[in-house]
Amino acid sequence: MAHRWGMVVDLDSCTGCEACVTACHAENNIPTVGPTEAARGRAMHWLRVERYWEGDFPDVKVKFKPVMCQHCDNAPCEAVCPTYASHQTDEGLNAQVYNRCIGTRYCANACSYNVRFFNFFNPQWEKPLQLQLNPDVSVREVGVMEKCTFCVQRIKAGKTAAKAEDRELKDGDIQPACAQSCPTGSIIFGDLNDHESRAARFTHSPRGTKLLEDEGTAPKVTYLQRQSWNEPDTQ
Amino acid sequence: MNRTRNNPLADDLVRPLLHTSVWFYGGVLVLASIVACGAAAWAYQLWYGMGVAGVNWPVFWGFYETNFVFWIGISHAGTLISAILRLVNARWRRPVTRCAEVITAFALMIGAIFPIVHLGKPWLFFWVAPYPSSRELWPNFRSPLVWDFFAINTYLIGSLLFLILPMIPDFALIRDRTTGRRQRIYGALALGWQGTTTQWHRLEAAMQIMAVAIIPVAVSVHTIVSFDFSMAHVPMWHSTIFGPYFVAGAIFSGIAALIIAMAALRRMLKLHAYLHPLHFDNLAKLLLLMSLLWGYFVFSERLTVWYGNVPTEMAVFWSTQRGAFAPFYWTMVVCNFVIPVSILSFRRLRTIPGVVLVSCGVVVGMWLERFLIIVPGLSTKQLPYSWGHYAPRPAEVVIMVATFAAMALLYMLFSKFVPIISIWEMKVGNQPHPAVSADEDEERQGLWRARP
Amino acid sequence: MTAIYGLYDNPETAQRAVDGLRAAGVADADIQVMSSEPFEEYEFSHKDSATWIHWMAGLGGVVGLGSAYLLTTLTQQSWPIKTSGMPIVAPWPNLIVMFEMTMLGAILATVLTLFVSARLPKRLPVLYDPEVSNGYILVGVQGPDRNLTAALENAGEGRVKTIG
Amino acid sequence: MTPMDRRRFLKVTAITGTTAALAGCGNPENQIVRFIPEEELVPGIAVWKPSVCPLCAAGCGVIARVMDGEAEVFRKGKPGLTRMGLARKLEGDPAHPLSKGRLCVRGQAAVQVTYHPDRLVAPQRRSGDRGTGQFTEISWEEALSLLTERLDASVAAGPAQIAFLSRPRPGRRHELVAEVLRRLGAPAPVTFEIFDDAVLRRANELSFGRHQLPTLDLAHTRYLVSFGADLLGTWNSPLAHSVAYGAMRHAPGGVRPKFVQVEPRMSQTGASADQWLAVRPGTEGALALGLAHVIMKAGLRAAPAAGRAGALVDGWASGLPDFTPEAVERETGVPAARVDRLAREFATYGPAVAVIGGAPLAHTNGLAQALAVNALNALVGSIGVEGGTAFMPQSASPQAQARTLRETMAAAPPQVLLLDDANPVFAAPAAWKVTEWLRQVPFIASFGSFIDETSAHADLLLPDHSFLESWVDSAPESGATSFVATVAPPAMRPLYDTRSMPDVLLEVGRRLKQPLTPAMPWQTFEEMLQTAATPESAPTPAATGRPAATQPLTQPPTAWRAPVLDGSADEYPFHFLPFASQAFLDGSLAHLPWLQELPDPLTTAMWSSWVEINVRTAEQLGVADGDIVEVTSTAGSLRAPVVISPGIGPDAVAMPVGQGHETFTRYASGRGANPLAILAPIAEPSTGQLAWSATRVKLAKVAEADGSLILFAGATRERPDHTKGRG
Repeated sequence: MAHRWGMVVDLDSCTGCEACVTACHAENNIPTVGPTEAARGRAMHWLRVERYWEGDFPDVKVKFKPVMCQHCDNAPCEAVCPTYASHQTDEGLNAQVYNRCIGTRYCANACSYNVRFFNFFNPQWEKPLQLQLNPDVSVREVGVMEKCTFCVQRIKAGKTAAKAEDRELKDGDIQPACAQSCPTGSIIFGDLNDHESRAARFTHSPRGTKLLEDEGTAPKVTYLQRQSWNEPDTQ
Repeated sequence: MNRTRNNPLADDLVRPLLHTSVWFYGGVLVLASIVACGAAAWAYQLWYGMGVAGVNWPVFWGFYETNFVFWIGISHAGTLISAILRLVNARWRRPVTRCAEVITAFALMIGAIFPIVHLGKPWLFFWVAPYPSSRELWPNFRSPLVWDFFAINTYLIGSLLFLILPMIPDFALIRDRTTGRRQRIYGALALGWQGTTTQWHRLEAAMQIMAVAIIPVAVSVHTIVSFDFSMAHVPMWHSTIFGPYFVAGAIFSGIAALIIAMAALRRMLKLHAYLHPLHFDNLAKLLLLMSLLWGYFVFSERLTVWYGNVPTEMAVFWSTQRGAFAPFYWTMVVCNFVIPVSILSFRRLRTIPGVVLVSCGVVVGMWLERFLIIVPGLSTKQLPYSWGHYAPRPAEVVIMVATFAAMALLYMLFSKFVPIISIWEMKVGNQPHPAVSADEDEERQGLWRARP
Repeated sequence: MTAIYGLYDNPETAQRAVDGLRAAGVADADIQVMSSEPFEEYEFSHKDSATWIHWMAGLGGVVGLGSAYLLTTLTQQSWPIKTSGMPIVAPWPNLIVMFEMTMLGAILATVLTLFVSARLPKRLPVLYDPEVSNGYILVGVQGPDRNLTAALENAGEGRVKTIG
Repeated sequence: MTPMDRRRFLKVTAITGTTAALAGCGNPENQIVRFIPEEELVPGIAVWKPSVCPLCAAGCGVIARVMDGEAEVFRKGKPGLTRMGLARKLEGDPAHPLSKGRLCVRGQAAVQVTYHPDRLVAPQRRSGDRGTGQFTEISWEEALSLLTERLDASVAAGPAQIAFLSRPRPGRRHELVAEVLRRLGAPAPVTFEIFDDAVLRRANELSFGRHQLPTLDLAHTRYLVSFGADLLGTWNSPLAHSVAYGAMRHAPGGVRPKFVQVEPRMSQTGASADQWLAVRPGTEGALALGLAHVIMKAGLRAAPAAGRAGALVDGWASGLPDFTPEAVERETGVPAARVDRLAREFATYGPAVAVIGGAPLAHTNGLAQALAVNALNALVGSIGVEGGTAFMPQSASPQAQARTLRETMAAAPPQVLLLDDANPVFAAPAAWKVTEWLRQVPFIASFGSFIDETSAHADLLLPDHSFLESWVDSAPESGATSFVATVAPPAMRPLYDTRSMPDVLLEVGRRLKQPLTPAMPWQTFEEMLQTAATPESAPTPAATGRPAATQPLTQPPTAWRAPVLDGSADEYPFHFLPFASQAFLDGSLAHLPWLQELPDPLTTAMWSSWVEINVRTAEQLGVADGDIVEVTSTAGSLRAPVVISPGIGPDAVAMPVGQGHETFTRYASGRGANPLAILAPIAEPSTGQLAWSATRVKLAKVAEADGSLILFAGATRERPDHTKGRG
């Protein structure tokens, strides 16, 4: 059966440390735009940890929510693209074909999650920072959209490795950069069609919710809601 | 009676083509240089990238899309109005139709530039056109942008033909009344028109069909432009009312633009004898109607959102109603509704200066409306964390100003080479007579009212 | 003599001239009337008014519709790409393209028919007089087999000219 | 991703050895030297090489993804091109007991240290005035002879004249430095780190006989109370804590552990807590004692259970009568009912553990605070047990053989100062007058890879390799319950004309007129590590995690007192709380662009510094987000934009440490303001550590928002008020 990649984010253990954010930058050659552009709202974070305050001092809480491309089954960004640059692959990835993108930015508007980012200028790496670039990931040029790919390059590599060793892909063989670095193991990636995979099992957890579920986008990222501590009966 | 007395008419309308004032050259020079600045600004953007514009995350669309919708809206003045008037055979339409249709043609051309200007990779704009790429991939017909491509091109072709066909007899007329190079040029343009009964019949028949065909096309164009927004899950974009709402707004702004253009022509080309207060009065009544219609649409849109009280939509609602966008919003309401209704409802105030004033307000108001539809929705989308702001940057402003200049320039040049009022249509049927002669001064002219 | 014609500045006179020519036994098809405006109120302007331009417009519309249908469905099937969970051949969006191309077809067909049936463009024929642009109505016959001067002059005030 | 076992370690050593020999010999082709490429790599195939993250004291093991690439290098004084193995990305080492295959946000960015555009590529000597940062390139030969000559001179003048200043980084590298100094007859190396928890080490020494930071067994804890320790963000061993915290949250079945954070300003760690308790700054200890009071009063535990740790607390035996919940409420601001409830839960749902760190210790009463928490832990018996707190076995305790910067500055200025990455000019309060002190030092040499505020005063720059280019080791002080010593060979060849600091020291030692006696046992740092990485190098004392509470009680019982703050409450109404920023820690990482553009977890600020103030404070001052305020203490003032936050009380203002560098590469220089600069020079008496949390300030609005505050997020609430209703 074809793979269907999905992700689970456990908000109960996420500490908002943002290791995933930097890991994503490092893995995917995401440009650093610098203070001036960042001030204009052009900072690129394929993966961001949303922070929401609840209540007021002193009874205040903070919610962290890592938000990346939700790889929706019914991704609003896809149909609106005139050139098919944004489309759904057979493995359920919401793909962005950089060299087919003409930069209408329509997909970014249609996306309810605002997880698509635009190259307003050609990305710059002041020498020799370009040496840190990941050769497995193409560097995007000015005028194209980019976004979280579930580290498709790692998925490819994982499948190739499995084939080379002539074995089935195991759950956990493939890990996006964010999931790999997450110190608390709050990001779980896997094949939703493999019902034994951790991702698939957590997807059906009673704590599982989807982001903006009623938008009808059918995301492939599941969020496990934060729990609260209740005094256990000591009997 | 002796029809050849109509020659003065022909003389008046052909004169602008033959004699050029120094003002004309001055105007062209000024406007052309502004347009050049716009071109420079675009070149600058092409060189450095879309980043020189103010768009950002999450407000990915800004001035360019606003101007796109605005100009396409303006284009609904001409063809649509003249087609309707042609079908209902309103006699007073005759001096108005051509200068209206010209607006359509040029506004469409200008509007169609913006989707290209706003692209991240403008040099690849033709990828939207229906042709197979090197890998046999065709454009995505599910994308409203591709719909735009079809709608705008159909409308452009249609209204260009609608404009050009009735010009042939006038070219013939100029051909016969000029000599030398002019004669040769207009002779070529006249396509050998003789004015045989057959030709007249075919022309009339064709114009009838065109009129019937162009109306639904015009409606579809702005409906589809509205789909660019209502197809996306953006709060207060995703609305079923957008189609008619946009079309109404388009006609509204179109009429305003037409009135302004007519007033300018009347003054510069001394066409007082042909563009009478009556025409302004009638158009003003239409404008009033559209203003009321617009108000109705805005009210029903706002009411449903307010009553529905969906948080994501309320965020946009309040940001326009009393938030950061409130100043623009209320300016829009005043320009598009308060002023038009309070001035145009009264005969005494429906003077040419009055009507022109209102029209200018409406143009401003309608531009703001486009802006307020596009930007606030984007800046407050579903996830509050990703909320943002938008402020235009120089490149956008310069290009926008340049398009206004381009409109004026094209209009000037057109009226320089083509009779801006269809001569043969003027001959057909008697137009209402001016109560006062053309050489009487402007404000008396303005106060003058048409016979009922 | 290649052509003879009269210039009248009054439609009634022109009408009489036409009738005169008819009386002189000139076939309707050979009588040519030219004016700088259509005179719908006068009989002479109604000769040769039968036209199939409306049918052509309709036909053009049908052609546009058909080609739009093929364009959309065939291209979508030729390389099926999933977007937004829509069917590969997405009927609703395709309808929009079909509508636009229908109208385009109709418009183009109309204009085409106009040019063909009105025989435009062409070089200015022998039988013409710039005076037409000054409001005169030209009633004439090309290559008449006999002298029709009388028929044209009896119509009333006007100038009768001959070419060649 | 192969773990770092000894066999592999030796294999890798061999390889690096041979390639090192091949390095350098090149042939010129049109002005660019093309060096011989590294032969071991297959183009496009990644090799994973072990290393150790140097960015904080935690010493986590990492693996570097090395792939070949074309690099512009600078070797033997000339620029050139070569294909070589380049570390592309860092991941946590799955085999390492601290990182367990995970890596923190800063570790992820560490790779940029190697590829930083402003990294020093060769030795330089000062050409301009001190502090101006004007240097000219010189050869290593010249540099080494210069240093040797200086050292010879000062050795002759009197060995006490040499000082080596670095950041506390337990491990072999530090030991080597100490050895060299010892042989020079110079005093022990000086370490300086503003957020160093010397107070806690001291307290642990007193309570448990271990001069060391504790290790928390979060994975098995069922009830965690943290007194101001940002343990998931920046404190002690954040990565190890986070990994364990993940295990705690994913604890299979059973009851859900509870995590209570006690602090005056919501930290990133506080955000993850089940219960967040706001306390007045510096009163955390009182709360701890309040808990102990309730526990003992309710008879849930008996006073003696706390043993020696309890005995150290004044009034413990009598059940801490002064710390009734009501008294604690007056002191701390925490409602008495909550104190009572918390105490009962803490004593009931074990294994429970309390931890204190960071700001609560940076007070005049720091030691008392730490002792209070130690006693509380001892009371509920969470010392050295599963799910409690333990002490990681150590081979040696380097902190013992190190001097503090204050001691050194108090003494006569040294003749020669060797700087290794420490940046006191930035990280110490202006009132310490570090710059003036540096001016009195005749000769300063810096081994750092960058010119920062301190090395700008150096006369000689001897740039070290980056950690990826050199032999690295770490001997973590805490983070695991077993002994951990990590050693790793270079992950890639050096890009530039740099040299490993330990090797330079050894080399200079050999060149000295009066050679080191006894001669150093190793010729290179690599040799030292090879000998170190034998199983015989067993930790001493042979340590179970259990405390060695055998030493006699030397210290009289300590009474907890309210902290003494600098500045009068009426003139300086706000308590000033500097905190280590998630991205930059103490500011030593402000030069990494990835971290500059990282949105702060709580404010989402990028590329900026800010002052966190309460909503009410904002109303009083009439300021909105981004408006500029002036923060004034008795020691100085600074200007920064405000961020209005619900996570801080109206009586305090907080500010992240890290920005406000004058000279620290293109990315950090001239950006934001440095809160450390305006701290009052108050010390914690028992250790002399700076009480960096004991300053009061006043605020005044000075300007409207000027765009210097760059926030990534638009809104702070999930449902902003105006989306809520129709009204």
